[in-house]
Amino acid sequence: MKKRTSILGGAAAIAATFVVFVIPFIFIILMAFKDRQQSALRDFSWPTGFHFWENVVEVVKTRNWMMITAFINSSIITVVSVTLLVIFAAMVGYVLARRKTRWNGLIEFLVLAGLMVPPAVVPTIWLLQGLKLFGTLHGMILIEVAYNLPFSIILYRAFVATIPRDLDEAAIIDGARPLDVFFRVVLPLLWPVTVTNIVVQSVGIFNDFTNPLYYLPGNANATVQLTLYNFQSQFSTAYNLLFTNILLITIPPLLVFMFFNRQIVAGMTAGAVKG
Amino acid sequence: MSASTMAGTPNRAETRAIKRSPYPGWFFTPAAIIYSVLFLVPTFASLYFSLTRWTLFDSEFIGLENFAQFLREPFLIKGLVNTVIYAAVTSGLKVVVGLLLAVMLTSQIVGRGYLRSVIFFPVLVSTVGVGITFTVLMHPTQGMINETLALFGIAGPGWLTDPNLALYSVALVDVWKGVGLATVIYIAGLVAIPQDYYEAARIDGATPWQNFWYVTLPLCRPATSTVITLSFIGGLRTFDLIWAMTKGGPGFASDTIASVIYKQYQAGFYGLSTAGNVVLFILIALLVVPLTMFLNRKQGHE
Amino acid sequence: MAGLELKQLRKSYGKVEVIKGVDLSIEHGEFVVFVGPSGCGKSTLLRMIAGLEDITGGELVIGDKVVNAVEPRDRGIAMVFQSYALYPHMTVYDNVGFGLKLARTPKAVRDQKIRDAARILQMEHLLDRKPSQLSGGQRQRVAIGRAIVRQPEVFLFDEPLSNLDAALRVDMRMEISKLHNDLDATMIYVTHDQVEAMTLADKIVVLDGGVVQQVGSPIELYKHPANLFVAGFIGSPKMNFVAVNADKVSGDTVNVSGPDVVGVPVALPAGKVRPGDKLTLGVRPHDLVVATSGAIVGRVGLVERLGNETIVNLELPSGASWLAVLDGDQALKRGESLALDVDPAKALLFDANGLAVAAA
Amino acid sequence: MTKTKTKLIALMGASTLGMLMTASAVQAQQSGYLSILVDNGPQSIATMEAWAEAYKAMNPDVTIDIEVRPGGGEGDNIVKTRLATGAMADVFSYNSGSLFQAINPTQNLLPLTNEAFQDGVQDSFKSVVSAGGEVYGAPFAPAMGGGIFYNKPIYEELGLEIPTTWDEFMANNEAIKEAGKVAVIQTYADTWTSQLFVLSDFYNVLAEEPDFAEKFTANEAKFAATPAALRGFEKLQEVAEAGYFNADFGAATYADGVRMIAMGEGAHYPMLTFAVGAIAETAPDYLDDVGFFAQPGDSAENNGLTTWMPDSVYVAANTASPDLAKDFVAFIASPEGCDIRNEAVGATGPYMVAGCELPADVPPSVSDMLPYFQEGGQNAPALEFLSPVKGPALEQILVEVGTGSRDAASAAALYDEDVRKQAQQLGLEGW
Repeated sequence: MKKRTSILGGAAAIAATFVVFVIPFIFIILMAFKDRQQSALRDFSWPTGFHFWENVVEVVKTRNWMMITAFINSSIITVVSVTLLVIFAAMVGYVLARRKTRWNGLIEFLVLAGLMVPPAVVPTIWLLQGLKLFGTLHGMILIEVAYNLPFSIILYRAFVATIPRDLDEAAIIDGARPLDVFFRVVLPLLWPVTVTNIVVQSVGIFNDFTNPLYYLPGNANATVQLTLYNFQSQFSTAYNLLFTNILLITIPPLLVFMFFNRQIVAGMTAGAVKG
Repeated sequence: MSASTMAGTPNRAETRAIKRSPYPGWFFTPAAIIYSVLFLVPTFASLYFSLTRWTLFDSEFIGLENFAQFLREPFLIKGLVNTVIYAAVTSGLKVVVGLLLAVMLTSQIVGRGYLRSVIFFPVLVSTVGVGITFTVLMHPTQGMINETLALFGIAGPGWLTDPNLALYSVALVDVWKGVGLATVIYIAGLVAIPQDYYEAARIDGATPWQNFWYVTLPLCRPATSTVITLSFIGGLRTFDLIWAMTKGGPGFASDTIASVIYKQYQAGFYGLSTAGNVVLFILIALLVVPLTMFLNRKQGHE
Repeated sequence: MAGLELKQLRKSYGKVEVIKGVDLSIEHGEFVVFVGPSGCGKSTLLRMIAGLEDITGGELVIGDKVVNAVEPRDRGIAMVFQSYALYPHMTVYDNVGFGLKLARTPKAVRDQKIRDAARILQMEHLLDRKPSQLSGGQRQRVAIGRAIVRQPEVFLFDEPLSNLDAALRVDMRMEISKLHNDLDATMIYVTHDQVEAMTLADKIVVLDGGVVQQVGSPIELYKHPANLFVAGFIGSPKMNFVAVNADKVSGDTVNVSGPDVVGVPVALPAGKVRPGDKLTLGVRPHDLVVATSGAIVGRVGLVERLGNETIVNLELPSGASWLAVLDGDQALKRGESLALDVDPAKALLFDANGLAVAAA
Repeated sequence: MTKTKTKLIALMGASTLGMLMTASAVQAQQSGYLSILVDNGPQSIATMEAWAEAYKAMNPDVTIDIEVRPGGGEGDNIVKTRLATGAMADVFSYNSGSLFQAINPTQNLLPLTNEAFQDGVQDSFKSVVSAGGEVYGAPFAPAMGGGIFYNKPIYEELGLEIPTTWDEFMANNEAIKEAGKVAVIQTYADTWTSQLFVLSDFYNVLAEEPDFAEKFTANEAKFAATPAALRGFEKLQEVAEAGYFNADFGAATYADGVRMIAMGEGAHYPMLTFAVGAIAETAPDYLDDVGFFAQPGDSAENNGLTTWMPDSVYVAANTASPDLAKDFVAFIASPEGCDIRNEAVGATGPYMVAGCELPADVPPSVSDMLPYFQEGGQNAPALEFLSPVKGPALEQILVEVGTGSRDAASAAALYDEDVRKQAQQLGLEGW
């Protein structure tokens, strides 16, 4: 009997989530298969002809294959900045959790402030200019690191607290220098929360729209979210291409998700929840 | 022979330990440099610029006039109220829906893997993409939502075009997109609850409802406070989705502080916009700091 | 070869002083046990020796070198933690070899040393496992193996057996003892369990409140505790205490009486106490014998009959409660009255400051 | 001054033309690299790409990189930011008139006053891309009018006449509504489209208050306090209250509006004439079904068109290759450039460059507009070309009027407040 209720409940849940969560995605996919005339109607209908491949080709070819450049740029920005974020945030979270000094209060305040204070765009651009980083991938990467550090630090600090200090000390006795302790003992043990960080931050950075818009002008520097602008203009809208574009740029996060799906919860377990 | 107690000559030659800490402060440096240069410095610079009339090309010091002007903005009060409503509605719904989904997903329900994936997936999709999609779906006459409602003889509202509804529609989409993260946080919180408590409760004859109310709810409070804090701050700062869906409209009906700030920025009122940033920061601090203190104190009491 | 010298060692956290000037010298090859209740500072002292805690004041000498400012890795020590502190992401092999790897020991040498250590501890079959796949005793062995492989001058053990069940604890105790004999190394061992201390130690250091209460061999401590604290801490079951006055001093015997005892004779050299002195009488439960009309009379409470001996809970007239361990099986009934006698040579007296009124 | 009479077709002497041609013939072939920033309207991109291709064909050693920016307010931001940080492309397109004044042209742009091609550019255009006595731009597109597109088949079906007064317009609307059709299309998903009733009414404002622009700039005239200026707001309110709008006016987009007017899903669509290009692109078969008339005023005698100067192309002051950039701009502003544009996106209105011809078969919506520009036609520039003051919130305020949540009078008052803020920002006298 219990079994039956669980099956019934499951079926109901599957049906409900299908309507709420899956249908919008099916809609995106259907739109991506339509031609321009049909897509302009924006209805949930079967495509009259399958134009998906044409749409993809058109989207990819637009503006001198900008989509390809954008994918390369976005990948570089995402991979490099997430790598830096993971290492730097873990280092801060580690020392912050382990070493109690009178600076801790200030550091924690700054971290929290970073979570809350909206960034000041124009002064930042000036600064990047002065550092010769404006409009470069390097600059963009550093910006993403700076803006996302607080969240990562908070996750890491909470997780480090769950790793027994004995392990650090055992390593110290074993002759480990601080960098050895961190890279060989602590960082590997932070893997679950690192996965959480990788998933949340890479998705956030890959999907970041506003920051590249400001800090990364120039065709050669386009990112995937900016490609949406090619099709969503003020004057005319090609919905089939727009949705093809949305579909294409959703693929990388989907891959990340499939890759780390099982491990996402584990990282949250000790990380975010004990925060 | 006899036992010695506290014998020996005191050796006053104190050797200063100059041993280095195993947790060196320089671990902070890479993060600190990036964060200070690219975040703190511009933020402090913006404090100055908020006191100027700034055309980007040159700035003129005008004292607090920007703040006076910003607070005179005809729609600022509405924007303030909207911001708080939006943050409260989204974080509240994420807590309730996220917890319910998490309870469901940690129970012995069929299709758990599917459900978990499907609920989490929207978190990964670009906000702008989601905004565009739902703007289309929520179209008052041709949108799929209202067309479906029409099949049942219900005249759907103008989700994004009715000034009284637009803000809530966007908030719903925000929940749709963000509830997956809340659910995952809750799942993590729930699996961390030792089974002993449930067993003890079962022996005490607790109903499933009592189980939820007296065991699950109190014991996943850390998860709750994480969800609330993250989504509340996110809600106060929210911009992408509102901008992608309504641009603060119709008229000014779904303006939040962030969108008001952005419009000032767009119009070229950089000093004014920067002053708005400062106002937003103050609002966040005023709401979030007491909120976190409240959540943490409650935690301490357990 | 390394002995240790602790000279007025101090440790404070802010204003709170937790180690209040410890002087101690440890010979090479000695097995020293720090014992005391929790919070007495024994672990802190051990961690100061390890280099995990900074030394606030005084000097620590290992071998012939002051090591206050020396990094732990250069102190020639190895440590076994209460939690074992095995690296969960490494196999047993890597756990044991981690220190060697950090020291850039050549691979072949490293492999040899790891396998030697594994053989000594009979855990060669475990080398490929992860710590999570090991039982408590096996983890303990790995932790010890990790220490052995470093070939330290000094082994430090921080309550290494407290996470094991009773039977395993006895086994491991013997193994550690055997290891000490085989390795000929100095070992410092922290425990709150005085049985471990008694069985393992060449020398016991009793600590309380950050102060060394007494240093000595196990039997010395048992027979001649320096003060009330040591007397109460060493020996199981605990020593019985009762407040008394000196009645009559005659030669090398003092008669003491109190609310619960009448005219108990205690062997004591002349001149140590005078009549009327307020003292505390201490008698170990094993040193009480049944008498027809003894110095101590009380009502029988709980009786534990173990066959070879009988443990009796005795309620004295003042309400205080004593334990007596009587030879053989004694069929005592709850509530009946029981009289006990004390062997004058085994009774101890403590003065008003709690210090032993020494017998010799 | 009330009306700027502009003459469409070349009165220009043959000498000017000849000079232009020789100039480009004599000039040596260009070489180098040119970056271009253009807004992301499909016609803008298509035109710019066509120009670049043609130019590269003539100068094989030139490489051109076209970069796209968003339009609207976001685009304004990008342009300002990139100018301020010296990261602007060599050549870029941007608005003329008040928005041009806001990008600090004297500091950020390269003067083009003495370039030979300027001889062929109409003075009325030069005046809206000039600052501090220098001319900075060249026309990017033809001139535009702001008025009302109408669907011809509906007019024929119902036997309606082109209205010359507001009352006639409203009567037409009533008839259309009674016939069960949508009388007026509004598309508030793209909020900027809400402004047309007010902005296109400016010819009528000037007809009654010839010095409104000057007084407005000097903080002496207000929308709320000037009945003629308030009329635009009232007209929108009247149309809204009469229920003439399409059902989905709140969610419809500009693209929807273009489709609806072309396909007869609505009878009137107030819009700028550049929409002709969009109609040609999305519904080419229906191009001939769309006509155009100026927004009627209250008197039939004085019926004229509010005109918009086209966007302009500018050269950034810090360009690395000023000569190449100028040469390319000259190419855009040549009759050849116009021909390439006609080829690429079709004709949408009268050119601002001497020697530029419209093809013979212009769509009716364009031919309906031309008389206003010709000799004897009546037109007046939009307010944004006569005054640097333009409040940023007009579109939202008008959406409120259109959705019935605000009345015309309070909307005008609110807009005056919005304007004050912007004027202060510009540091104008008297605010």
